[in-house]
Amino acid sequence: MNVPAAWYLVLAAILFGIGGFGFLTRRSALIMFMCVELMLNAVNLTFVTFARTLGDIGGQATVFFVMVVAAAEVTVGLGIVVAVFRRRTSTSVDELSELKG
Amino acid sequence: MAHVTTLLLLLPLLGFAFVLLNGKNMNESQIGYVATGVVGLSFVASVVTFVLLLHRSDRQVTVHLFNWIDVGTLHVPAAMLVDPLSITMCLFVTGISTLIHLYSISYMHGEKDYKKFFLYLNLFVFSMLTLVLANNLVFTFVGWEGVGVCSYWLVSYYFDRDSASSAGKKAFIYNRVGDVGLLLAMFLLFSRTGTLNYLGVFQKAGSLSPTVATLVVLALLLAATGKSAQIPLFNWLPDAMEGPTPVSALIHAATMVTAGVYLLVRMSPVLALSSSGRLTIAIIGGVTAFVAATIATSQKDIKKVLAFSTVSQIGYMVLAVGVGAYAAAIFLMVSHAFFKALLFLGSGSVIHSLNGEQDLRKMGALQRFLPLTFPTFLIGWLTISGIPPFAGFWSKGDVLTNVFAHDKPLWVLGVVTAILTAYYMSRLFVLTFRGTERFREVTHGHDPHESAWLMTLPLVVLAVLSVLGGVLDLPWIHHNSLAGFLSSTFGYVAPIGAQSTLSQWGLAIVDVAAALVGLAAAFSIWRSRSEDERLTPPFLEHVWYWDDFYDATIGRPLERVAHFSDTVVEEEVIDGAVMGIAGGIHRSAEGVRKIQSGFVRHYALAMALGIAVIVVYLVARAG
Amino acid sequence: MIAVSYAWPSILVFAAAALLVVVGALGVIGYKNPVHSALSLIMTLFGVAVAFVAQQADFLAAVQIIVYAGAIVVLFLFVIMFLGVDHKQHVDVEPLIGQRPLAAIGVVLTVGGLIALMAESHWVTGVKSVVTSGTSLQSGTANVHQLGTAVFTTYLFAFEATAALLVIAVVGAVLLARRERSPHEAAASDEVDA
Amino acid sequence: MHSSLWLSALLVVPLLGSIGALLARRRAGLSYAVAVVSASIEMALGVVIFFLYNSHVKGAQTFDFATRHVLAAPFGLAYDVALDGISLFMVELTAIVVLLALLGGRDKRREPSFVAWLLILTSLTMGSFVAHDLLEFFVFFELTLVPCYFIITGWGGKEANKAALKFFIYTFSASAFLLIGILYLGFAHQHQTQGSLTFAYGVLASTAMSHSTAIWLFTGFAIAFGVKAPIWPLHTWSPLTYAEAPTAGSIELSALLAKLGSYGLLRFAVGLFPLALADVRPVMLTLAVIGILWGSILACTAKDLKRFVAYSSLAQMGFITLGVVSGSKIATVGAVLLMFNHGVLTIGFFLIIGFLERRRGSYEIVDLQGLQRPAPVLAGVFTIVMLGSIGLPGLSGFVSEYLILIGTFAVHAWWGVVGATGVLAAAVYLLWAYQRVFQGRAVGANATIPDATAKERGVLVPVVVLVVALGVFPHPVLERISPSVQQLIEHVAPAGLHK
Repeated sequence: MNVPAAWYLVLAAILFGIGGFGFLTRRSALIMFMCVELMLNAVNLTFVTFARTLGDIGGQATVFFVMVVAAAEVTVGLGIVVAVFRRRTSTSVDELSELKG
Repeated sequence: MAHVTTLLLLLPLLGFAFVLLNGKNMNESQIGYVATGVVGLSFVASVVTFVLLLHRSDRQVTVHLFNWIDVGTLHVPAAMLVDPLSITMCLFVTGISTLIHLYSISYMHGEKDYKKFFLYLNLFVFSMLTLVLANNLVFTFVGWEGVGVCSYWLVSYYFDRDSASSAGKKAFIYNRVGDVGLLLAMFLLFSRTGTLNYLGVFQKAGSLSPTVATLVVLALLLAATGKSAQIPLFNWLPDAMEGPTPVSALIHAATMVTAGVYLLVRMSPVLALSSSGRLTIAIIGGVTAFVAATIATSQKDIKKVLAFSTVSQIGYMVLAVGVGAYAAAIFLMVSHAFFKALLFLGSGSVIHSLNGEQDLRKMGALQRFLPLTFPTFLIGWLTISGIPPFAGFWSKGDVLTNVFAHDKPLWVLGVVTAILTAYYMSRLFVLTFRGTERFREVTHGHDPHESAWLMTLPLVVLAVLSVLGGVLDLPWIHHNSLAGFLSSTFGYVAPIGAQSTLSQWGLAIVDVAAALVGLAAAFSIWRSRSEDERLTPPFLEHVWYWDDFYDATIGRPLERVAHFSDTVVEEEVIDGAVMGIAGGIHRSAEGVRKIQSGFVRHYALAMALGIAVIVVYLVARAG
Repeated sequence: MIAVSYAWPSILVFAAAALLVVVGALGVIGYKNPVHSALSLIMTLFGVAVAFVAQQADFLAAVQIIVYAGAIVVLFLFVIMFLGVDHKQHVDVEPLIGQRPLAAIGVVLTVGGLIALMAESHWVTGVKSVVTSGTSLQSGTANVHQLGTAVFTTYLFAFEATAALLVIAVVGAVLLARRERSPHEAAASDEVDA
Repeated sequence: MHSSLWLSALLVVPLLGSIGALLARRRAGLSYAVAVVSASIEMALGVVIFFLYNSHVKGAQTFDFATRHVLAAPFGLAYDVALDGISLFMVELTAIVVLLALLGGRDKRREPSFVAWLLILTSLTMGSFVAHDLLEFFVFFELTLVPCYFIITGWGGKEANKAALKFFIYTFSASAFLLIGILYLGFAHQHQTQGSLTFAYGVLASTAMSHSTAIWLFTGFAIAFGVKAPIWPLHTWSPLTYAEAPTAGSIELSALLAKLGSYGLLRFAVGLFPLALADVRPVMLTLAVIGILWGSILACTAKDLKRFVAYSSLAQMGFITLGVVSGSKIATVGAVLLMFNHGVLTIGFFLIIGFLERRRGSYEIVDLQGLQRPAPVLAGVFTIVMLGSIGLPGLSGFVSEYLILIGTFAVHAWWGVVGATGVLAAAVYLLWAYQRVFQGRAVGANATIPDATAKERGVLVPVVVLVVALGVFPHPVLERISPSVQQLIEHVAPAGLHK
């Protein structure tokens, strides 16, 4: 018998929290991206866990799509980081405040 | 009969339309004769109508033209009521209009807007006839306003003169104040009786409560004070003398200004219901007669004297209406039309001969230069002063006798006014025709010359009428005269039989004595001088400072209100409120803007905290 | 509750996965050097892959290693090196006042709340979670077969959409990262071409 | 019942005209010709409809030319047109306004788009007046703002952008109340009948609602229409906008679009919420008489002729509002008549102001003096229009104002009394303006201005004819308006107020 689903869910929650905290506190756009990846992984983990407990392959299929989207997101995101860096020679998001009201 | 009456009404309008559409191809005299001709024909039609009416036993014919306004319970036809009152008015209106049109052909010769003058004049006659012939108040109002607007045009005829355009405006606006009164009277009558037809209103007048009747009478009085230049709205009339003299004679002496009196007389069955209303009318009339007479003693402009004299004489008419002597009022109205038109036209002749000079101080000794104007003016002067046997003696005597029977204090006021009347008219006469020559400066040394026959002919005709006008209503033939003819029109006639022949003789002697006192005083004072500060005090010369009073109490405060409304209320308060709302949104947006710090992580934090709040809410709900 | 005995191996597997995941995640946010963070990320991703395997998601575990660890993290490292930001960053100073405490509060509340909800078995909606009795998922190639069937039948439309998304992302990335040539340079290169 | 195609033609002809004008933009003057032709066709249609209109279609129902096509049932969207005696004269006014605005307010700058916007505006206004469905009405009503905005900004004066923005935001935000009210009514009706969503006018009139709800809805409608009309104190956009708009724009705004407000007030606010009106009537009547006096006072302080007409319009709209909310049949008929008459009079005013502006390059009152001598025809027409506005019997304004006042007096005497003083005030400000502009001695540039050209006279003739004809013989108009007002009023005041 496998460990209860709740354990994995708690683990996913903690992972999500760490990722979120990192996203809020780190200034480097690169690190923030990594934190987003952490959060995505946390969500993926819950999907897989629910797929197991509910016996539904749909959860896993969703994870599959999340991964594709994450890959696309990183590709574009890093492209943006590179483009911004060219102009600013910095990856700190705090310096990007053109949209200040 | 219907056709003749329709013709009587429409002829002046046809003349107006003809000259308006065809005027380009007509020369001056053609225009003048066409305009005069249609009015003359209208007079003929009036005479025919009059004769036809005499042969009818009911003495009352309604001629329906077309349905004008027809909504719900409000039916206002364009229809005429031919009865003794309206046909009397028609006769003297068209008659005098014809004479004055004739006079104008020569008087207005060479004016820039010659055509326009006759257009307005024809339109005026049409409006005046509408006023007197209408069978309901609304159609009367058409004429009432029509004469007002024609008066406006004709007073501001010399519109490039500021004084003329202002006078025209003043005349119209003062009239308009009165019009509000007429409107309110109509509204009240319609809401209480459901009709505005004269005969319908008279039928249902009995159902009016005394309060409503008094309100209606007061509203009608307001209308009359506006149109007939009575206190408190009398001071437009002297300014209206800015118009050409024939206009002053026709509109501002003989016809239009008596419309208020006509209206009151026409509504006599309603007047009968309110004794307090009638008393107010009598007091207004008496006081106006007196006040205007005092002012007339101190005017320096020949036309202004005549203008105030007109106000004063109409005051007599209103006084007569107030005491219920409607026939006397109409009698005075008709005879006044004769002699006042005569005086105005005569003064026009004088002014014409002096190259437009109107100042009494620059006249004098014109007697021998104006061989026709002088005798006719002399007749006019004696008539208005109340010397027997001229028409003025009989008509004014009729009024005063009636007043004596009802109200002694007002009678005293009337007699004092009669003295003043004789005084100021004699002053005018002396300063113009007697005394020393003071006009040489104006005529550049030339002798003044008499006017053309077109101008003197009307003078002669009017002089004859002034002499003979008294026969219309001599005291001892009341039944077969004007009063008898009119009696079927009035719902209420004041009992006059109380006067014995003896007291009538007594009153007549008092009248003559009053006239002679005024005459003698004027001759002794003014024979030897042309001006005297003590006798023409500024208070009287400036019309009791009446205009200044209105200016200070109404004009300037309103101006300030308008200015305040514009700059403060409109711009600051109302628009300020609207713009304030817009500004408030703008400012709060400025505040909200600060939240947009530009730091991505702030936005992320906001999101995170939002999520936390949602989760905590869910926990709380689940727990 | 542990009285219901779970298989020790599965507990061990979970413990290992959890350790990898948490330590790796802490590393990602803790290291000052982005390169170290990226390497820590790989550790977390491995941990998640382990958790996948333990829950009958064999195919996803493989993809996790290949795509995430193999491609994405490499991309990260590539960018770090390319931009030359592989030096230590200041993490001890926080210019935005109150950002860290507030972030901590928000995160703790969220995570705590989620766990509390789960403990009550009132998952996200606050309503007791529904337990369906679906067929249990298989491991190994059977799992790949199941997933493949789902993706190419039930989720075909989504699959096609992600394909389009990937193409767009690639084009977008190329466009973004391309260095804008100045007209001057463009003229020069045209000459060379000629 | 006549075919609804007549009404559809009214909507389509100007649209085709505007397309044609845009297609013909390359040949100078051609697009103008196209526009004039389509406006003339529109006018001809209007005349035909005037004579076709039958006020006794079936029973007491006075709507003719009716048809209803549901376009999108789930949203309650429908094409539903009908014409009664009230909207008939709004339609006539629209046709007259566009033709005279085109002829008298020609603006040769970027002419194709100018005439295209004018024609589009005409089509939308026609749509608003013949719409027999609230949602449809709202769509047309709101869309009129777009051409107005572009006409003002594109061809207006120095501060045109500011004016257009103020006008747009003012009216647009007020319309939000209207939309909410309409949606509420529609959904409430659907809820009550458990039927499909509909906004048909006749159907929604039977929606049951609580008294307070009715008052809220009435207030919302009144605000939306009150801005457009404008009713005091929602008028402050109008002086600026009228002054800055081009001649044709001022004519459209004051002669036509203002009537959308008063027409909406009568048809929708009064027609749908009669019980609410009974409660708020004192407030509405008071606002109306304040508007009359306020407009009159401010007209005296106006420094240019366009602002002057704006304020005098405020006073006239006060009269209209007075009649519309009075609940008296006579006054309401008068109000509908005044909507038409005021439209015609305002065309006259703005045409002459436009002509003067063309000659003197200014419409400031201080720049103009003594024009009666050099330009007697312009002065004469101005006089007629002015006297019509003052309410001189025999000219059109009198009949309508008189009906309004006498009707109002019969049911609400004191407001009638105050309203009557407005008649006096009109004389004060109009004569004052006339004196300053046309009387006195003309010097300098004023002394040599040319009088109206033959073409300008041609444009002014219809105005004069209408002003005189409707004053002397208003019967054909009154007999068409009366039954429809009767119909509306019976619904409003079953308690026997229709005096």
